[in-house]
Amino acid sequence: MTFLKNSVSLLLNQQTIKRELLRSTVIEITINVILLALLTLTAISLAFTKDLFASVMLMGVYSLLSASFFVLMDAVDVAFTEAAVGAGISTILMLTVLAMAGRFENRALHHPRIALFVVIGTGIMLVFGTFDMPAFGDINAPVQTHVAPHYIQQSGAEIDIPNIVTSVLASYRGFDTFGEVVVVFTAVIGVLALLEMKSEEVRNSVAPAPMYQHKILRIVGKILIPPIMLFALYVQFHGEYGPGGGFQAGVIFSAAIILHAILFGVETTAKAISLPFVKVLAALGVLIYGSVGIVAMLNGGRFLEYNALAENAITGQHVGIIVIELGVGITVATAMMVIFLTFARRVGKSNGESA
Amino acid sequence: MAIFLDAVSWALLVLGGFMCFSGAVGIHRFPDFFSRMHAAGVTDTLGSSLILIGLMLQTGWQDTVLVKLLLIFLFILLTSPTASHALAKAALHGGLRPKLGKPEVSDDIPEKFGKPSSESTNN
Amino acid sequence: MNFLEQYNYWIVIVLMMSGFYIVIAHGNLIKKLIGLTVFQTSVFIMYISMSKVIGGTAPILNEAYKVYSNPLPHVLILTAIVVGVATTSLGLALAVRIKEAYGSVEEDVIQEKDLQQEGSQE
Amino acid sequence: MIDHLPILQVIVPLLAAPICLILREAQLVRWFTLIASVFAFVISVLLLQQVQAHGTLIYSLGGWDAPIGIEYRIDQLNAYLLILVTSISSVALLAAGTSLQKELTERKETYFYVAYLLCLAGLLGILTTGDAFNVFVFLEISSLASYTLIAMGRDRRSLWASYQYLIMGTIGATFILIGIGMMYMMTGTLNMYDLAERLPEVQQTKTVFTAFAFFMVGVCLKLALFPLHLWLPNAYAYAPSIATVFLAATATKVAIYVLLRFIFSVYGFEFSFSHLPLKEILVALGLMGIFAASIVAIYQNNIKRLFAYSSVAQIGYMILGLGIGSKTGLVATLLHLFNHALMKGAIFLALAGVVYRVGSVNIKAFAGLGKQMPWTMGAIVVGGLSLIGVPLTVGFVSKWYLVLALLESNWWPIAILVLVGSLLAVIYVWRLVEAAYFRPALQDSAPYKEAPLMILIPTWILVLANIYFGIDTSFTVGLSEQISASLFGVAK
Repeated sequence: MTFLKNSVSLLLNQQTIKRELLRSTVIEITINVILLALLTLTAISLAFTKDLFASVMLMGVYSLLSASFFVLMDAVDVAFTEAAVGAGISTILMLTVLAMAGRFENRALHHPRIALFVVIGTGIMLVFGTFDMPAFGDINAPVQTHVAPHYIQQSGAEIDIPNIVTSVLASYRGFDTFGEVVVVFTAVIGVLALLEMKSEEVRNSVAPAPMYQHKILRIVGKILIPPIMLFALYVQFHGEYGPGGGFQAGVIFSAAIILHAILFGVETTAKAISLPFVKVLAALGVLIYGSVGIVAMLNGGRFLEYNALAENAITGQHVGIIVIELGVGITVATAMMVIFLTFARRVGKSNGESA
Repeated sequence: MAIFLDAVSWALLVLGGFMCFSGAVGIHRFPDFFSRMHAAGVTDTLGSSLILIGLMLQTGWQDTVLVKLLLIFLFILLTSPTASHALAKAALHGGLRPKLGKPEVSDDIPEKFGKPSSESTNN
Repeated sequence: MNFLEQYNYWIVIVLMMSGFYIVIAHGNLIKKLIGLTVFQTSVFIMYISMSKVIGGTAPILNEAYKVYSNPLPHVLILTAIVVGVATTSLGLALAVRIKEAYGSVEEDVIQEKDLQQEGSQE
Repeated sequence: MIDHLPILQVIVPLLAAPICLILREAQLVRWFTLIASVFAFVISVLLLQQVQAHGTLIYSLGGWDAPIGIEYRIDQLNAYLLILVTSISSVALLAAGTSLQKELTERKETYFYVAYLLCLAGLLGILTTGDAFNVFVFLEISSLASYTLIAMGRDRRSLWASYQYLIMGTIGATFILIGIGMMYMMTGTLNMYDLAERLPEVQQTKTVFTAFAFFMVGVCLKLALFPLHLWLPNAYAYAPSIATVFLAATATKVAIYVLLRFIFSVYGFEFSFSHLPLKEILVALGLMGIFAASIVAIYQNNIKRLFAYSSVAQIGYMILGLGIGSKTGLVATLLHLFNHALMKGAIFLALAGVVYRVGSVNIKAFAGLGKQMPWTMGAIVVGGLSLIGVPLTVGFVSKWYLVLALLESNWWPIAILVLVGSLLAVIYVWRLVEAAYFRPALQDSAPYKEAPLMILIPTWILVLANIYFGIDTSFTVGLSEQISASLFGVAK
C-alpha cells in the first residue's frame, strides 16, 4: 500500500511518469504482500512443528522466500548469498546433524508463558521504534542521502566497476569483508577443534551409506558436478559486472564437492580433495586477503589501499579487488568443504559406535 | 514476425503459468505423497520449461540472457526429474507406501509395496 | 497515515519475534539454532527493506537507470549472512558433541544430568 | 611503520592465526603465538606513547576517509584497554604451554592457539575501530573464537556452557545488529564520530531511543551484567584454565569499553544520562549484581566457579561506577577495569597451577594445599585480598575511588552497601583460605608439589603487578583521570 501511495504521489508530481512504472509498482506490491505473508506463515508454523526434519525444511523454505524478497528489494547479491548459504549450506549441515541427533523433539516447551512475555515485550519495543522511522522506500530518507550517494555517484569514477555492491564490499568497506573471511575461518577452527577425529577413529567409523547404488542419481550427479564448478568460476570472476563474487562462488564450488561426497561417500571425497591440504588452503585464503593489504602498505598506502598497488589507481583497484575476491572464494569454498566433511565423518563415527 | 513471436511467447508463458497453478492445486488436492509429488513434478518440469521458453522468445538474439535462460532450462530439465525420483525413492525407503485404490490386501499387489496405508505413517 | 508506511517493518518484527520465541521457548538444541537462523534472517530483511528506494533498481551501474537502491545495507547483510552461517555451524558442532557426551540434545535432560553430576561430586 | 601502528595492532595476531594453522606443530605454534602476542603488546605500548604525544590517531582503512570507508581511531581510552588486553594475553600465554599439556591433547593444542589468536585479534579489533558495524564483525570473531576455547575444556559441561554462551551471545549480537541498523536508518552513517555528529538532530525520535535500548541490552548480554549473566559462571568454570584466565581478564572488559564508547562518544553523556533513567538502571543492576553474585559465590564448591561468580559481582562495581555519572565515578570504573583484570588474571593463573598438580578445583581438594603449594596459594591469597580491597593492593585503589565518587554525589547509603559487598568477598575468600591453611591434608594422597615454574612465574608477575599498581598509582589513576576528563569533555 505504501508503494501505491508513494507512486500515486509521484504520479501527481511528475506528469511525465510512465504508465509502466505504475504497473510494475502494483505488481511489486502484490508480490511483496504475498511474500511477506508466506514468510509469516513459515515462521509461525516453524514454532509449532515438532518434527525437526520438517523444521529444517521450513527453515530452508524461509531462507529461499527471504532470498526472493531480497530480489524484490533490489538486493540481488544478498539474495544470491542467502539462497546459497541459508537455503543451501545451512540446511544441509542441519540435515547432517539430524542424522546423529534424532529427528523429533519430544519435550514440552520451556516456560512458554515467560518466553511469550519476553518476546511480546521485545516486539512492542521494536514497534515503538518504528513510529519515527522514515517511510519505507522513501528516497529522501537519511539512509539514501548521507553516505550512499557517494557510492552510487563516485564509485564509477573511483573504482570503475559496474556492480556497486562489489565496490563497497571489496574496496570502501574491504576491512569488514576481511573480518567476515576471518569469521568463516574461525568457524572452521571451531568445528575442527570440536569434531575432528583421529585417523584410527576414521578407520573404525562406518560411513553413511552413499547414494552409489542409485544409478540415476549417480549419473545425473556426475554430469552436474563439472558444470557446477564451472558456474562457480563464472560467479567468481563475474562479480564485478553482475551479482556474484567470492562468497557466492565459494559456496557454489563447495556445493559441487558436497554433492560428490553425498554420491560417492565421504571418504572417497576426502581422499579426492586431500583434506589436510584443503585445511591449509582455508588459511591461505585469509593470508592472500591480508597480504594484499600488506603489499599496499609496503607500497606506501594504507592497509587495503588498492590505489597503491599499481601505477594507475583504477588498475590498482581492479587488481586488488580480483585478488581479494580470490582469497574470499578460496577460504569460503574450502571452509564449507571442511565443515561439511567433518560433520559427515562424525556421522560415520556414531554409526560405527551403534553398529 | 515480431508480433508472431510475441504471441507465441505469451501463449507459452500463460500455458506455463497455468501448469504451475494446476501443479499447486494438485499438491493441495491429491490424496497421498506420491500423487502430490506427481503434481509437483508437473510444476517443476513442464511449467518452468514453458515459461523459460516463453522468456527466451522475449529476449531476442543480441543478449547473453538467452544463453543463460537456455542453460537454466537444460539444468532444470536434468535436475528436476532426478530430484523427484530421489524424493520418491527416499519416501519408499522411509516406509511410505502409495495409496492404492480401495484398502484391499490381496495377492496381486506385489509384496514390495506392502500394505496400503495412509500418508501419515511416515515413521 | 503514518502506519501504512511502516507495515513492512511490522511484519518483519513479527518474523523476528517468532524466531526469538523459538530460541527461548524450545528446549531442543537444534531447534534453538533454527530459531536463531530465523531471527537473524528477519533482521536481514529489516536491513534490506531500509535500503529500498521506490522506483529504484539494483545497484549495478547501467546507463538505462538513474535511481539505485542503497548498496551499503546489502554489503552489511552479505557480511552478516556469512557470520550467521559460521555461528550456525559452530552451534551444530557443539550440539553433536553434546549429543555424544550426554546422549541427548534436549535442554532439560542435559541440565538434569549436570545436576546429578554435581551432586555426586559433593 | 609508526603510521601503521593502529592497523598492525589488529592484523599481527589476525594474520598470525592462519599461519599457525599452516605451521601445525604444537611446539612451533606455541612460540609463534607468544611472539605475536608480545609483539602486539609492544605495539600497544607504542600506541599509547603516540596518543600521549600527538593526541587521537586516525587511520583510514583502504585509504577511504570516514564515513565513506572504515577508520580506526585511537584515543587514550582505546590505548589504555589495548595495553590491558595485550599484556594479559601475553602473560597468560607464558603459562599456556605447560598448562595445556595436561588439559589438551597435542593435536588440539594447535587449534587452541589459533582460536586464542583469533579471539585476541577480535577483541583488539573491537577496541581500535571507529565504525559501528565493524564492531559487530569483530565482536563475532572474538565470540566464535571464545565459544571454541570454552568448549575445549575437559569436562563435558564445558560443551553445554559453550552452547549456552553461543545462544546468549548470538542473541546479544543480533540485538546489537538491530540497534546499529536503527541508528543507521536515522542517520545514514555507520562511523561512530559521524554518528555522534548526526544523532543530536534526531535525538528525540522513538527510533533512536529504541536503537539505544537494543544496543545496550545486547552489550549487557555480552558483558554479563547481572540478570543477563547466566552464561558466564559455567563458561569460566569449565573452560581450559588458560582460556579462563584470558577471557575473565579481558572479554568482559572489552564489552564494557563498547558500552562506554557508545554512551559517551556516540550518544553523548547528555542523551544517555539526562533523557533516560540510565543512571538509576545501572546503579540498581550494579548493586543487585554485587549482592546476588557474591552471595551465590559463597555457596560454590567449585573454586573456578566461585571466582566466576565473583567476576559477575566485580562487573557490578564497574557498572555502579559508570552509573554514578560523574568524573570520579568513571575513574573508578576505568581503574576497576584494569585492576580487576590483574586480580582475576593472577587468581585464575594460580588456579591453573592447582589444576596442573591436583587436577581438581573442588574446595575439598584444597585441604592442606597452603603448606604443599605455598607460592600458588600465596598468589591466590594476595589476589583474594585485592578482590576484598585491602590497602596496598589494586583492589583498594579502585574501591577507594568508587566510594569517593559515591560520597561526592552524596549517595552515602550506597557507599555503605559497597563496603558491605566487600565483606561478602571476605567470606568467600576466607572459605578458600580456611580450606587451604587450616584443614589437614587428605591422608590418602601423596603431598602435591609446587606448581611448575612456567605457571608460577606469570602468576607472580600479575601478583606483583597487583601490589605495584596498588602502591604506585600514578600510571593507572593518572591515565584514568585523563580519559574520564576527555570523555566528559566530549559530552559538553
